[in-house]
Amino acid sequence: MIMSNTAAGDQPRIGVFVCYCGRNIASKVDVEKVRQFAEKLPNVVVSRTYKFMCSDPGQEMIQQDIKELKLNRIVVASCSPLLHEPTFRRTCAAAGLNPFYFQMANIREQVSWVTADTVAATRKASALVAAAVSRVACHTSLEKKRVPVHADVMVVGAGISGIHAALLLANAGKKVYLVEREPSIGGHMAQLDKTFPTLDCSACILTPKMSEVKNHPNITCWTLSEVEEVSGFAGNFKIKVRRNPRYIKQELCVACGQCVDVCVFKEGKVLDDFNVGLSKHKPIYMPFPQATPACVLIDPTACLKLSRGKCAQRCVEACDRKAIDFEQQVIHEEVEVGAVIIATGYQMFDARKTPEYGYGKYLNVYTMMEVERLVNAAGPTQGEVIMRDGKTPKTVGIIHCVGSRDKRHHPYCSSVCCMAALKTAHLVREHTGALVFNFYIDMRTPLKGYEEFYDRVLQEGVQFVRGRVAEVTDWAVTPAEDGKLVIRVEDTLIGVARRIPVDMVILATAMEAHHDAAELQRRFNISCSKEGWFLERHPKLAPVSTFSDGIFLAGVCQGPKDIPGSVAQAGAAAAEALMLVDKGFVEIEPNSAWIDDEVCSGCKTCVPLCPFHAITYNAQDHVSVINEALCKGCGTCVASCPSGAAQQKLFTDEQIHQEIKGVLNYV
Amino acid sequence: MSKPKAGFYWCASCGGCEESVVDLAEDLLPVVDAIDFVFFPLAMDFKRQDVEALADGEITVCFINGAIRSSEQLGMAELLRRKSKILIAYGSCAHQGGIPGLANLYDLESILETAFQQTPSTDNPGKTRPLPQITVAGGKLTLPTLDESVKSLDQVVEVDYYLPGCPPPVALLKAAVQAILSGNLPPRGTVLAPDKALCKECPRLDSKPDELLITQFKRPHEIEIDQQKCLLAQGLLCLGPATRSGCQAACIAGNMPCTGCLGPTSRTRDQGAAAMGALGSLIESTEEDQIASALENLPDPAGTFFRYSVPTSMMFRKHQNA
Amino acid sequence: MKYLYYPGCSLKGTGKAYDESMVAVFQKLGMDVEELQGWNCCGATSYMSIDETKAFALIARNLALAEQQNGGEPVHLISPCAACYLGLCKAQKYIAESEELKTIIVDSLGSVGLKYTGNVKVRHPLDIFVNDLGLDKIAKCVSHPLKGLKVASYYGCLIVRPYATFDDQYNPMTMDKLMVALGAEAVDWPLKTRCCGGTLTGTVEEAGLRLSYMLLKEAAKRGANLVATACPLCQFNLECYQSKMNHDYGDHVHLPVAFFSQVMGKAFGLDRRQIGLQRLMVPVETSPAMA
Amino acid sequence: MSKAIHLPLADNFEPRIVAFFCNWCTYTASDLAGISRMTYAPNTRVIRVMCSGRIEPQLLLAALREGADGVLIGGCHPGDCHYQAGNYKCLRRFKLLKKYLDQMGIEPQRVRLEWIAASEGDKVQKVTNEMTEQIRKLGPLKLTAIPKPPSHHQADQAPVCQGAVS
Repeated sequence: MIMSNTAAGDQPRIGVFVCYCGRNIASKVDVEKVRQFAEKLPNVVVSRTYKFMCSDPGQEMIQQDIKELKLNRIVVASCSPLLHEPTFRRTCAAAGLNPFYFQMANIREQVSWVTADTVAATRKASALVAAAVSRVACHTSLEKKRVPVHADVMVVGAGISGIHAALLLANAGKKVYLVEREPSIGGHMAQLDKTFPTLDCSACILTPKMSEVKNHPNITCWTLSEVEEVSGFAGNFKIKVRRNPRYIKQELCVACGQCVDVCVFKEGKVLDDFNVGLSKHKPIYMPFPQATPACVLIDPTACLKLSRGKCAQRCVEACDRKAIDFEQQVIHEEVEVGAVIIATGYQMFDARKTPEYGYGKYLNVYTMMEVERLVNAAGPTQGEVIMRDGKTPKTVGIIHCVGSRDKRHHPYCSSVCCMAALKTAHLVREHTGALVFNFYIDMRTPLKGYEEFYDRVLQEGVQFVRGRVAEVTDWAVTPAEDGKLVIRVEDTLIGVARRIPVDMVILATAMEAHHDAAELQRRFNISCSKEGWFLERHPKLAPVSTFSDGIFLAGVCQGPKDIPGSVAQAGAAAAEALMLVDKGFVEIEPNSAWIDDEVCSGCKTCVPLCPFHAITYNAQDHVSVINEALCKGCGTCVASCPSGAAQQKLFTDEQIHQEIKGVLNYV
Repeated sequence: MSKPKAGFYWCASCGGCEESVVDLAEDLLPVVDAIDFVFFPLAMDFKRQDVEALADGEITVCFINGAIRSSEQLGMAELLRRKSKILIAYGSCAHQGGIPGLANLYDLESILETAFQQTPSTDNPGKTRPLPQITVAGGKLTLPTLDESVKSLDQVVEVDYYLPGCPPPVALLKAAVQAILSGNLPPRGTVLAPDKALCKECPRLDSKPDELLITQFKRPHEIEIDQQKCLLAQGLLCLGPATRSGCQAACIAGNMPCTGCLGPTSRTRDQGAAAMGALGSLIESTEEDQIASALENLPDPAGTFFRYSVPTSMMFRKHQNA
Repeated sequence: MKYLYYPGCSLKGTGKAYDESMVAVFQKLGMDVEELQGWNCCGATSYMSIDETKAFALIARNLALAEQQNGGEPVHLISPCAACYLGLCKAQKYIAESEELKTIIVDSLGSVGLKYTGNVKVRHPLDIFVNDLGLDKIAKCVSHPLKGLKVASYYGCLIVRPYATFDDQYNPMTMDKLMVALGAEAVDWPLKTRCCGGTLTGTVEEAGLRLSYMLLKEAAKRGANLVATACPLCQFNLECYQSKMNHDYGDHVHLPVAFFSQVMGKAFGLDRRQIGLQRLMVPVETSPAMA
Repeated sequence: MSKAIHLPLADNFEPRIVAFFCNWCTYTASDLAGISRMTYAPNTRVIRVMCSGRIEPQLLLAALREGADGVLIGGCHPGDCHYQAGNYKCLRRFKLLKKYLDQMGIEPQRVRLEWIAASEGDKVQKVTNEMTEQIRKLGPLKLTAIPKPPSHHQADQAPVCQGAVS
């Protein structure tokens, strides 16, 4: 004795609309046969096909039928509901039909695109249509819930993407929290010397944006900080941020550097991250000259005072502004924002994982990022390319695709390395006049001005050898190879195995997702691709959205890309975030659960199961009650209710059972 | 004027249901005055022929208890259906198959094998089995045949009302009888018991924590059972949440967990499955092995969650691979 | 964990010294190691290229024997010969990954009353010495530190390829570490996993010889005064053809090539015959600390 | 039933698999499989729910009772649930249900729970093909039909009852 959700006197009059989607569906599914099949299903009043159901004429056809044939239920068999459900719901609404009297059958993504045999595809499509038809018959009219949104935005990660997004939003008048875990904002771009293909100075174009961030009234910038906890939902996120101590009173420090000079350590002690380990800094240090905030910090693990508790503390004496504060503790901030932009960037592939290239074994094997610092005037060698053995290279080999396009490590193309390698070749040549070889699998220079740059570097006399390098070895078989690093490679253009002796090897290592990307992914409840990049909602149509509404992606954290690409994406993410918070409210899918107190026995089974604590027990009436505002519509309580008192809108027992009957109806 | 006629019959069951009629005690007397019993093997000497002699629909109301397994039970059910205006499935066995319904977890042959050959107390070297018929001096003797599966009453004849319970609670029987005599009956097919789960009338409901999770299912003999505290909260597997009320939580009053005899509420398709969904969800663990060990003390889910309802469950019986 | 010892054919023939020294070293280290009873040829690389399934069955018999000898309890099977080691590892991997192959193997073993459950772990002695016993224990047993001995540790191509079970595929270090623990010096020698020519030396001599020659030449160039090997065939190729190399390539390479277990035995102060030093064709005595 | 829809011949049995996929991970993954044009067995029929936590034993059993030869549940990987822990609730029920189905003589391969992330289109392909083949080997699931009585009453109203307490 199951109650039907179809209200009395509401005899379903169903219209079924099957889409060809050009050839996308029609090439595998016999759309006409599906139409005929649907026509004979119970309650179906009309069944039509059309080339593109989502086009205006297609939608008008549906609306006309709703009006003329008094249809009160609509089924569209086309693509995925994740793509066009909103479209067709609007169509229904425009014709005066409650948009939730609509059901979609996904016969493209889940039928025509994945099925080889046309007969099988047609049968499967028909089954899905049957399911939609029997399901929609017991749909009810529902209203979307509107919730006001918080106008502030958080940007996580302050590389070029995060900085750009933050500035756009701030300039649009939004309050922005910019969270960066390094001591300075700027990200990898700050480490680069020049940018391809224009060869303009990276710092020169980045630092103005960095100081703009620092001075912007709408931007709260937290460095040395990480997101700890995220709760809430689109429009109303509550985010806890952990701010690690800098042991310096930021507002007092003017980065004069006297504290650094007087530190009891005369020499650097800690490998310098900014210089990719090519130099060392003292326990108290300035990350790099243009660091923002312009403020020193203390590394608690290396500082004698903080690690051992005893030190002459010369720095304290030296600082007349009394900015040093060994007592600083971790601060936990909690803020509310309407939207979040994640722009956490990437890390470089560890070249030690390709031992055949001898990084870490042979002194003169470098990564490309290290060379960026070598050629940089502010770098450890003041811009001179001096190798670890003190020599300047006369011959240099740049190996492409280290860690990328390699099934042992990352299958993907890291996309920027070819151009970066070309730039490196140019710079090294410029600095040393050395003969430079590039060892590549394929050259990939597709964007504006890139191919031209490739051509320019060719003209400059840089050598290109097509072939994946087998190994780098110091095994010399000819006198010419003595004391050199020998690059063994098959030159696939001339079909010869070559041994090319060089002084310096530069590895174009891949961009890869941060080792701890998965933690962030879970904290924000978004998805990761297999390679660890954050997953966009749709590869083409929602490239900066995620599956969690209100959380957007910018820059390399979504996949390898260069600076122009990152900046463009940051702009897109900012626009999406702006659209959300400016609108003032979010509409929430009416799929929340409710409990029928006529049936509920107050057994409380559902209470502990709700992940959002939306269910409370009313001790007076001995029933459990769902707070609709807190319910996010997972349906766990419904599945756990032993007496069928809990039900979920859009996913009632009856609706799902009808769908089960439907999908099995085709035989 | 003639009194309404009533009949009682007893199929595959223990007989407790008919005993329960006597539990009406003095309330039985007005009933006896008000109706004529035309068939009541437990209490009166009527024979099948007496029923056959009646006109179709002559019996006003007939209470059949017990599940249907044998040809005789089927025959009687059909006969009484024909002769009765109102047919009531009386008790868990008629309602859902009940304890006899557990036989659907085995195939017929293995049951006969056990009954007539395997049990320790059986001495049957000749492997003798009852025969459907045998000719002896003086004529042919027949025995009813057994069907492969046990069925609930409404799986063989149409049933007008259900009066659940093992045995049905007196209060429910009384209410039913009054409804029948007064003639104001609910829609056909109604289960004549409250449509809320047992927790509603359980005296221990308030002692149930709002956020109850289960780390280990316990069995009654393993712990000293607190007389006041919710049994689920003590780790005992109580089916109260998935079972109709109407019994005033008699078993719980006896400090024993509910085993589900009054069947599911009208919103649930499958009592055992609903109970598994509910209690399974409450296991407090995210690790597969911990979940498994929490379930160790549930060696027999079918017998535990479907004690009275195997034939009316969605599986109906153990799957017999073709 | 119980250790069983699978010498393989070579160690009973050309590689006798490997066998003798290995057993002696086991004793010296106080390891309780039994020889696998009734073991058979692993089929080496040749059988594999003729009939894989039969080759696997042949190898699996040894694995089954190991399980049987240890009463079905988990057991480690030590296989010093590089070819046997690879064969055993490969067989285990393929049987584990292919249900089809597994059924065939299990059936064929069953027909001779043997069982293979996968309860046996194939181990190389290098792995055992360095990772089970540990270099400290090894160092403790050293009575005659190998002062001045410069060893080029030669792993050959089979121990770490294609399966790098216990060491780095490109730059294995276990043997180098072992040598250092014995008081010797490990020469940085990039050819440690390069092919010695294998059976080529017996068929296309010129090709094989060249490969072996490159190895020795580079080892000498880097100041090695001894090459330590972990493979009977490598040892044979590198040692026995030295005069021919010198003749063909107009060179005068003279480099002792010993099994790493012999070098261990020497450092442990074992008798030279006990560790088969007298069997070497290029006398090892010329090398420091080996006299 | 339209003529276009061929009935499968008894001798070439085509398994019927009902798949319950969660909206956020597995349903998206099966869309991705489509976008990536990964061809796979046409035997699954996907029913979208918001979370695998919505899947209860009753739904799964109903699918088998309605004629499915197998049921596949797809949810987010542990820790990745869009609703924090719905997939764990699903897992707990599932473990208990499997125990029951085992008793009821349902082969384990017929009912399967898989964690498939939004990016794992290939896993949808793999699992679907695998399951289809396994069930093809097992053959159709022919549950014993639930008996239905012959109709006795014509009009379906409450029966009238004559006589009253005297």
